[in-house]
Amino acid sequence: MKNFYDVVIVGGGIIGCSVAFELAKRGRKDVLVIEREYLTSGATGRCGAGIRQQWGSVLNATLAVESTHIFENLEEYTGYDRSCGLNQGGYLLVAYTEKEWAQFQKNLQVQHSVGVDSYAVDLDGIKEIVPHINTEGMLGACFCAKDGHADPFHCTYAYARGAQRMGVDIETYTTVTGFGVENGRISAVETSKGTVKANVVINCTGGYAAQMAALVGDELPITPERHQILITEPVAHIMNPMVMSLHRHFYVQQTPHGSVIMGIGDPTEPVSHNIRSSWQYLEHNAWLVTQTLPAFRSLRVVRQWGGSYDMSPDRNPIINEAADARGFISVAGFSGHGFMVAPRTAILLANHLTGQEDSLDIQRFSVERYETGALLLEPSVV
Amino acid sequence: MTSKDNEIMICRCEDVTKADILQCIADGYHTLDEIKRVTRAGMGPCQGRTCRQLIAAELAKHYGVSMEDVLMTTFRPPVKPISLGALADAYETRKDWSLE
Amino acid sequence: MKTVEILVIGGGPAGLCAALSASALGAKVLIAERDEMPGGQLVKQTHKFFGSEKQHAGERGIHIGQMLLENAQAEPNIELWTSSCVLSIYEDGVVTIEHAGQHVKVKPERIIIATGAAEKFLGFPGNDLPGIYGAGAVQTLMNVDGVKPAQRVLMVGAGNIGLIVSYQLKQAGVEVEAVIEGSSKIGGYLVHASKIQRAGIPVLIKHTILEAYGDGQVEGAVIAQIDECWQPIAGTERKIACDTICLAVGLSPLTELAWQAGCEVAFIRELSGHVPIVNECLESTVPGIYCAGDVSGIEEASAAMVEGRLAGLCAAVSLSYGGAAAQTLIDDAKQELDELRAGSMGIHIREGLEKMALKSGQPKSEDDTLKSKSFAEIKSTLISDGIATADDIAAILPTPERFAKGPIAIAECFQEIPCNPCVKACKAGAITMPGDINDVPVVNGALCNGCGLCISLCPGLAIVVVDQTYSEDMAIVRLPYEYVPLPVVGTLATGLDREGNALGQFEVKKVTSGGKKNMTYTISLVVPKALAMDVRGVSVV
Amino acid sequence: MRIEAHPVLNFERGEKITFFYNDKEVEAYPTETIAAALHAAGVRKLGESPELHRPRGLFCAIGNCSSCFMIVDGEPNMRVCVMKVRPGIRVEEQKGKGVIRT
Repeated sequence: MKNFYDVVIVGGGIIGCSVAFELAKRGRKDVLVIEREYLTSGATGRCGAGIRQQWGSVLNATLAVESTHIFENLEEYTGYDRSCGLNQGGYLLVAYTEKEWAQFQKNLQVQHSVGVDSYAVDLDGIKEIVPHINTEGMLGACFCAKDGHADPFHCTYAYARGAQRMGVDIETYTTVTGFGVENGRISAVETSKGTVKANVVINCTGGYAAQMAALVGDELPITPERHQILITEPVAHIMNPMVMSLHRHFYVQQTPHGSVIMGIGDPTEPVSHNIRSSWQYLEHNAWLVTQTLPAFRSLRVVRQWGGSYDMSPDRNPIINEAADARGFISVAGFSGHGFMVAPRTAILLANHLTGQEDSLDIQRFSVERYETGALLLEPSVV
Repeated sequence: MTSKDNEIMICRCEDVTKADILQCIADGYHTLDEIKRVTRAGMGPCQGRTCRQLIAAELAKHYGVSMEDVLMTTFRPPVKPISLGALADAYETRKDWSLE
Repeated sequence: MKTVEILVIGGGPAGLCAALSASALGAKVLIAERDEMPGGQLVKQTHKFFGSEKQHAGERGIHIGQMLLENAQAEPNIELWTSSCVLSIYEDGVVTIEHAGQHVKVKPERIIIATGAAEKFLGFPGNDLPGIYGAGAVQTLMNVDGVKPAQRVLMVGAGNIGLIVSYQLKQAGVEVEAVIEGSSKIGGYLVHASKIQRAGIPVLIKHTILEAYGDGQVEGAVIAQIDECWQPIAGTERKIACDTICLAVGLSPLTELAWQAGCEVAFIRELSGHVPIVNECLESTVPGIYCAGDVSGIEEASAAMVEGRLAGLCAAVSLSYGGAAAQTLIDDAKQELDELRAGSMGIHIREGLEKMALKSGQPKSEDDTLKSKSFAEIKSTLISDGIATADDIAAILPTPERFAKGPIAIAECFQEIPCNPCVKACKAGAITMPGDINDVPVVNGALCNGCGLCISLCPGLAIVVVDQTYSEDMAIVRLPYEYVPLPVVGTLATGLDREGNALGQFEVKKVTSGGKKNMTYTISLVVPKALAMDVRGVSVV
Repeated sequence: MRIEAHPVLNFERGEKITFFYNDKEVEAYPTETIAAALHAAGVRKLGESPELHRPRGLFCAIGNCSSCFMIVDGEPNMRVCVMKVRPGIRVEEQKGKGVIRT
């Protein structure tokens, strides 16, 4: 680790590593990634590993579509010699209420406007896609065959190894304790392995982003929220798509490895950094999913864990440069879907930092939107 | 790396051989957590009980440190796999309607 | 949700003893045992236990297991759930158990983790072939299910488990090709090594397994000698035809629940792996959670029972049961543990516990008597193969005058191990140990009348009686015997030396049973006087 | 092969029962686990490993590892080393990942 870098990225998840890669690819190679533990030790390595284009806001749908194109050949794109585990089995978003069903129709319009080939299916259509599903109480569903699953570990390491090959340094098991700011500009990062001078610091620490930003006086409306998740033992393939219900707050998907991952959202979950597991969650998730997929009753849970969603008020990412510390840019607030939009977000930020054009307007992701009210409302977050 | 390393099984649950582990270390992964996520060693039904010691020993040997210094992964619940059906039935008996 | 004062996780030796000592002080205890049959390791330990009679030394593990279980079942303060596996300890103190097929929640005030340990796995080519087992699996097949586990076995590891399971295989009529051990000396008790050498099972130190081979299952193994850095020496490779390979290369504590509960866990080599850090009262770094038995450091089952008792007492006292009397019980248990660990075999345990004490912030300096104690260093090759040399024997050989007076007991027990049933067995007080139970037994020729009671009571089967006065040129050797079939009085049986070599066919003079529970027979063989100090085994097969 | 005579143990095995292994009838005793009964019948290979389909048999015998996974009465991933045998149950080799009934 040198004592000066052009860019220091704090956070070794999918965002940090993809930004490092995209910067190096654009010639800004003097980059250091600092990770508190090991790469993917944060939310990236704890997420449900789904990739989805069926969003309700144009911005998210755009980020997701273009990210999926990158996921489709990430190995080649980064020169990674292992598989990134992409499996496009589709997402089946089931609707249980009229209100939800109506929202889905609106979402389809948004999605079609950005080239997502998603479509509505009736109960028979649902049965065709997942024959053993219990459609009781369902009104219909939306499906997109290009949605699916990717391996968060391998995708992150693909970006990290790619970045390292272009000269990026990565320091794991290194904690950031503070920042240096000189006349309104970020100047240094204080770490457990010494101080590093920097022109630009990118804060992609997920649930801890607000805390990090506060160290340079930047107020970010990002709050950590525990989401719990479990995985079962592997079995032979019996379900292609991710099945998700926003109304009943659950998602469930069989991975290429054969194990089934599932999780639920808990509206009563308090804001906190606690990501420990609970038995209440385990029973509730099992009950919810087996109501809809009774065949899964015989599946055994092998492991449960928790992770933090970095929630933003409108459930959309925040890309914000600190007013009192120019060059300190936070990239967080993905509200649980950071993994699936990371590839395109990284390109957006890298273009911004290397003065290149980008079809998306990065300013729309800043915190001003909360004052101006031009919110980027995202209705479909589980 | 001897020729027989791909015949030495380290993780019986996920079929991860010593050759896979050594390749991982050679690629620059240097903790059990990283090796687990790249090779799935330790993610199977026995949750690493059988393989974590062997992988830790390989890491200790490779980096010339003692086993005391090898950072171990923690164990997550449950200790033994349990069916979703049993969990769902338990929820049914104490159903907490507040979430409905 | 069920609440309980003390939840004991694991119904093995440590768990049962913890429940018994805590309930005796009045605490309400729930034991959760994942197997159908409580007793943990005890249910398959058919050999006699070491230690002192406070730890039921001289009794067989299976009987100790039954006795502890009966006591627990008779104790009203103890509720015992079998086939109930504890799945998790959660942040809110709730423990989930798979009991009767259901996901049951229990809220205990105290938890005693007594989950024991499991066999370590070993990396060598072909190590996942069917036919390769942890030694415990073979013991289960043999001693619990009554199934003959193999025809021909290669045992990997000469610690107590490797030696004892080899002996038990022989008892079950299975051929053991060899016991191989990587280090330069035998890890287990030498008396166990002597037992299997006498039965013709070679113990090969500085050997390792290079690979296992076979089409779909084990057909053989390749072993080789290794140098000090454990590297195979070219040219010493040897094929061993066998259908089973037993791994007895050490145990790893089963610490998953301690990790889950947030207890500090650290690697301590002397305690053979990652163990939860506990203080003197066996309380972990998470208040209210205790760890006892192999889970917090691999030792013999006798130590596990005393640790269980100690943890049970401390947990009950922390719930204000027991009062002043409990403190003496706690001190007794601590004293018993120190005694069990005071011998040469306990050195590495004491070093491990010193590290544990440092990590738990209670550095305890070992009392100097123990530190300064010198141990009878075994210089001869006995330490590497379990076969007493002429010099070893000479050191304990009775004088010709004593031999002339009549039968005398000879204790070929040269190692300082925590064990004293022979002292208690001798009605004439002829067997003594100067210091504590770790000392080597000394037979006082003047007091010993050669009655032979000690032969069938020695857990290591290390005592024989030699009567040089039987006749002009013949002597009687009385040997312990635990095989089938029994030799028949009046017929001939093969006399074996300490390496299992046949020394000839000798008349079976007498066959006496040690008693229904003891189950060790004493066989009297008529042998030429010159062989009286060589015949140490008998076989009829 | 069962142990007939033993110097220390005597095995009260109870009434002989039969169950099915790969549709062949196998004799056993109710006190035995499925793994032990198969072992006594000379069956060492219980299945194949999930990814590389290497032959797998009994290993730890205390329900810790996944080496003895078999299909019992149609349900996969059953640890037969800690499951008692019952009359008439159908036990099959599990070659790789188990198939659950939908």
